[in-house]
Amino acid sequence: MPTVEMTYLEAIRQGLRRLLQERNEVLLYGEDVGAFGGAFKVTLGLQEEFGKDRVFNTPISESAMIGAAIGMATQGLRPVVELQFVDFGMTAVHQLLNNAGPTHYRTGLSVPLTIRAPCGGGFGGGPFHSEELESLFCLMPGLKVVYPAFPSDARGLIYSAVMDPNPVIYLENKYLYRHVKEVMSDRFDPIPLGLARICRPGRDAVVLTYGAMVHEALRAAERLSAEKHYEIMVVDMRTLKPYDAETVIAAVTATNRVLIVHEGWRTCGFGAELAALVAERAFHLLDAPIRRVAAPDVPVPFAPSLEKAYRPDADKIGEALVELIEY
Amino acid sequence: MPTVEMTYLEAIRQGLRRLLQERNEVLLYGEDVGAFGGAFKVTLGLQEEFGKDRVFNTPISESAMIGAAIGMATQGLRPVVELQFVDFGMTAVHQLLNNAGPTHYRTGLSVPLTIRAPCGGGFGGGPFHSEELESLFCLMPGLKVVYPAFPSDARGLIYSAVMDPNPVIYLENKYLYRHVKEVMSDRFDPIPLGLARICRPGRDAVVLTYGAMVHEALRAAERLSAEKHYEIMVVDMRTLKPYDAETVIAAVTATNRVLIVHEGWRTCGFGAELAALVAERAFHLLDAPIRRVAAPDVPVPFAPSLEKAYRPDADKIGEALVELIEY
Amino acid sequence: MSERKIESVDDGRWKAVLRCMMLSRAIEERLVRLYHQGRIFGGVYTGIGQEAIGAATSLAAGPSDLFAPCIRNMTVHLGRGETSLNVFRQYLGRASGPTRGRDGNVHYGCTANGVYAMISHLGAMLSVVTGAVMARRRQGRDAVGVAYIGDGATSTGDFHEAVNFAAVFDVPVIFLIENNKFAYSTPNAEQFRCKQLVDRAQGYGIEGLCADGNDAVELFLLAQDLMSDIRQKPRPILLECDTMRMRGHGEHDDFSYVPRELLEKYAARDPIAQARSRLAEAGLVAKAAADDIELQVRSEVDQAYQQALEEPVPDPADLMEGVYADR
Amino acid sequence: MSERKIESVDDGRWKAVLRCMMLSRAIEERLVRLYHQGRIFGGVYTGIGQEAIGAATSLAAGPSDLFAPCIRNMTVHLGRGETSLNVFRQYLGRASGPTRGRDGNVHYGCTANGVYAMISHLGAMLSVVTGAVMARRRQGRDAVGVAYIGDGATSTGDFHEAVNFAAVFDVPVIFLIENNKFAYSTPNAEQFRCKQLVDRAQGYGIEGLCADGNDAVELFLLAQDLMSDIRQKPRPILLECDTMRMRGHGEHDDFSYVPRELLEKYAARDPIAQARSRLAEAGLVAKAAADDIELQVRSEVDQAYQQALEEPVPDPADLMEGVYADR
Ligand SMILES: Cc1ncc(C[n+]2csc(CCOP(=O)(O)OP(=O)(O)O)c2C)c(N)n1
Ligand SMILES: Cc1ncc(C[n+]2csc(CCOP(=O)(O)OP(=O)(O)O)c2C)c(N)n1
Ligand SMILES: [Mg+2]
Ligand SMILES: [Mg+2]
Repeated sequence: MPTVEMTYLEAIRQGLRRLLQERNEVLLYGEDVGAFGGAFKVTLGLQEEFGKDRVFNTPISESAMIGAAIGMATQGLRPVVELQFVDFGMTAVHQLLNNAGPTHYRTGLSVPLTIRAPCGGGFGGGPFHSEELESLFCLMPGLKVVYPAFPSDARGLIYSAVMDPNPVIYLENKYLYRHVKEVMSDRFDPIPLGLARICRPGRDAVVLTYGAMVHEALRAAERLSAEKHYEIMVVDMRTLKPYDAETVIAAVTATNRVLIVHEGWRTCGFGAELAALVAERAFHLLDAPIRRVAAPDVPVPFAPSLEKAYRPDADKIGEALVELIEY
Repeated sequence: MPTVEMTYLEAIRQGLRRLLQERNEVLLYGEDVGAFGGAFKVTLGLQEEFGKDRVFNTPISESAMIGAAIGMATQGLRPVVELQFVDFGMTAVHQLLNNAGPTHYRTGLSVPLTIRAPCGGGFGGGPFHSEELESLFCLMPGLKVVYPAFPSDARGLIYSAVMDPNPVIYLENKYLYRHVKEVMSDRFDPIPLGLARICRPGRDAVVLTYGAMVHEALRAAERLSAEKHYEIMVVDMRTLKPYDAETVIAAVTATNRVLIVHEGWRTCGFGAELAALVAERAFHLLDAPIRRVAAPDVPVPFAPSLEKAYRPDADKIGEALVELIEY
Repeated sequence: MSERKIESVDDGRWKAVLRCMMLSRAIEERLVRLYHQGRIFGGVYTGIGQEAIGAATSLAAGPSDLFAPCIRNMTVHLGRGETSLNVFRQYLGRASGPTRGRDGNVHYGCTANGVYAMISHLGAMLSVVTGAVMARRRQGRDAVGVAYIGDGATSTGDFHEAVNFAAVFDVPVIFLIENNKFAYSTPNAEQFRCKQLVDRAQGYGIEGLCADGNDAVELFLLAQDLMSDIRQKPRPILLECDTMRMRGHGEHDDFSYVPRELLEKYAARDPIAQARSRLAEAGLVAKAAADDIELQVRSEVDQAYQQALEEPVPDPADLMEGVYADR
Repeated sequence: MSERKIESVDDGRWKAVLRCMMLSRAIEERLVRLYHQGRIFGGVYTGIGQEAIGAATSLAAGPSDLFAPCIRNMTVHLGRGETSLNVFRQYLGRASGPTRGRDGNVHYGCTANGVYAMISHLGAMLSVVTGAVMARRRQGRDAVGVAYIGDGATSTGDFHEAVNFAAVFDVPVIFLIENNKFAYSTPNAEQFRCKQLVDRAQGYGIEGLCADGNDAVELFLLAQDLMSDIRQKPRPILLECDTMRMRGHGEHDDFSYVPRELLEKYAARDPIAQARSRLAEAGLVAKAAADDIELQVRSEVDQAYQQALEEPVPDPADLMEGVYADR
């Protein structure tokens, strides 16, 4: 099979393109996603290819955008809504928590909509363009939450997200958009939601993570392998709700030491849920406390000196791993 | 000192009344809080006593209500905003997460506002009038989150919440409004934010909880004491952010077994944060896995048969405690 | 108002309008009694005195049209074919009801009837029905939508976003403001400053009309005109209906804050009494025929209530079922 | 437009208006250059071509007035007394800057100047300044407010809630819509359907006016009139200013989607050139005097940039400091 090298961003676009090709019920809309291609150019070329009827701009109205998607989804369409930044979805939380999420449970209607939301920092976006809000979405009954770290996963998971009969929050990492490339087949199979992936085997500890931090964890793991001969397993959660508890437990069984890493805030972050899972279901397997490396509970700062201190990275992960292993 | 018997609701009202008396900069507003006294009558009589200038109705505009409070707070007032139900605050999450919370960090301005939000179920409120959303607020940098369980705490904590120089989410439990009474002094001292309280001593296990579940936990503890001679410590967190890690660790040190209980959803609920805290800082003290008793991840159901199955209570807590102790 | 005459509609249709209003009144009067007898779990919110609006508009519509009823719109459910039996099942939280006991009172709908189940968050359903109409029209059906909203709910951001969104995309939805003078305890004067809410139409670049919300006959003729007009030339319309909430916000509310004169004024304009006499005068529904309908609906209500009462409540074992859709 | 004459304002004030616009232009042109030279971290968003609006309104105001500037309002900051030095500190993320490097580019303000630091969520600051004006007036100061908002941001629910809220409480705020024809890549036609945005005023029961946003002289006279009017008789006003965004949304955007004729049309109406010639004709600011100002501001900008450049960036050790206020 022919292969191509693709960025994370291009991979998402390819997934969307295939959905628009194959499925007439797929629509794509949001602020500036039309001819302009969206703030990050993920949808570039799609309006030209599929027409204004399938790919279009909307007014700056996050609540109406998501509300309309609920209406469309319950009538057989599969709307894909782009939030310009995940941060701006906070103006419409009720449409997700109280409308999209509980509709199936309350009424029996299926709500196959997808919200695409660029997340994360590392590029001077400041407090309002860098947030990581996955734990907030994971609280909401009836939603699924996906967060790919690799181009191939991004492509396969967007396909499954859009084809899922439920509302799916599909989180995209802005830092990865152009920083991560992968050589992959130009055809693809959908990747099922709900499955974590062991990106790197290891025996001395496991890092449970997702999004941009998968790459930082892999970097830390390589360094520790070279410098200290520690072998670190890295698990990419990929889907955060419903999450893959079995893979987590298996990883803990194999390593007995757990480090949880995410880019967003520590208190009530998704890492707390993973820690609680492990503490409840794999307590007897642990040789050391469960550690979290996450952002401190401060607004995402703008200045590079501060953002570097704020954002978890391979160095911080490496340090925590050494402490954990040498506990 | 003369004592009175007061409900949880009356205690909140007394706290608000004293604030309005003592502090000219305190204002109280929200939907129907004026002559009507609010949906639950917490503010009944306050407009009559303090005038329309201090206690008033607003249009149904949660975002404008909170935004205006930010403006007032930064100009020296201490606005207290009542959300009719916490659920409806979800239309204005950005005003809390992105505006009230980060303002001090970004600009140096203090934002002494208080959001009062009735929470919780147990009375047939259905999916939109029963939610527990504390973990969502606890994620937000710059906010404090308070959730009293007893009339005396409700009164002392509302005072401290309003006098705090930061935005405080003050969660009130609707079930407790009229179900819980306490005989207490008719004068009171403020209760500082940030301190948990051991409501019941015990040695066999500790229940970490807050809100309505404190009373369910106490009921379970009494039953287990009578039936099985197990002595269960019950810790009421009272403030959820910043939370009292020291009291938690001390409680775990004393009991070695931890059950975390809350009324809201399990996945990414506040209980996950407590579990993560214990798993990180008190791992070596544990004799058994950390357990959580929480609501399952489904929309709060309406029918009594379903809501009873949904909502944690003394029976479910008791069962979990027995399993935990006999682990 | 429409230029067409009452005679242009056949008597069967007029009987249906009358029957719809009478049935709604009979059901709601029964619910009120049951509430005060303590036989209803949760709250009771009625549209007594506002029946004309939902009856006229739902019965003037075509088979593929879509509806987003609000708190006061029992007549929309009935006009679109909901049975009294299902209504009682819903209020009694029966497993056989439209939400299977998972949601309560006004929060139900019926896909086959084109009726959406409202969520409580005021204004949130306006964009949902907008999206649903967009979807149906894309699928080649000539659907129009009607979204009902209270005077108070026009202050929500959601109202604004949805109407603007529909205007931009030329979606044929009637945004029907039911101005019943109060939002819970809050009168129009504390909710908005425009002379009439229809003054908002121009700001969205759409047409606005006022109508007498208690005159079912004129409203029906007007609704027919408007619907056929926007069906051909798709665009939203703002329609403000003058009416009055004749009871409390819910049955727990004694509505002592409502001036008695206002109630008397509108009591003299009761929609059912008015329609009866107008249709009798026009020779379309004789008094005897109307009396017959009245008798029929009363006995239908007795039977429906009795039957619903005997049906089972939800099995707690089903609590977790159907949070996610399978397809 | 105002009936007062240009001569009613002394030449010192006109020089200040001219200087404010020229300084803003000089700073922003420098920022643009720095951005394209890769010397700026984060984005650059300018108000080039829209300087008249902020300059005229901020300089027409009194000392206790309050401002909520938006993306294009450098002239509001400068008009209220912000220094070029502080602006460069902000853009360069310096510890000495108004947000101490914690927030970036347009997200700054100054309490002493009565200027709020915007958050990114469009529309969110409108209610903040409304509440702030309410507070100041309650404290006996005769403050009025000006809230600036783009054409695109008028589609947010927050715009609606805030304007309605201010109308209900008679808060003297000018809601100034800066219609620069585009919201990022989205033209007015895809954002709203009303002929002009000022058509929304009636729906809030407030006055609405249109003005030429590129004519600083007329705008200044109008702003003086409006402010003194609403200062006496408190109420909000909607003011739509016709202008044009002369560059991309930000400097990363080549704005190829903007019709060149539109740019040419407004280039011929450049606010600085227009004000210069009008003031020269009126004999108030001679060409030579204006040239002098031009030279001054250019050298001020050079110095300010150089000085800011030499100042230290934030110390990462301060990352956690000041999330909560102490008082
Ligand atoms: C966003 C939101 N805020 C608050 C509420 C609480 N609430 C429920 S009904 C109501 C009053 C509604 O008044 P109106 O829109 O006039 O409808 P009516 O009840 O008069 O038909 C309020 C404030 C809500 N449901 N949603
Ligand atoms: C609620 C929200 N949604 C989306 C965005 C992303 N965004 C930033 S600026 C912008 C366009 C704003 O256009 P307009 O209001 O016309 O202001 P202009 O840039 O033209 O001055 C958008 C969509 C945002 N900041 N806030
Ligand atoms: Mg009403
Ligand atoms: Mg614009």
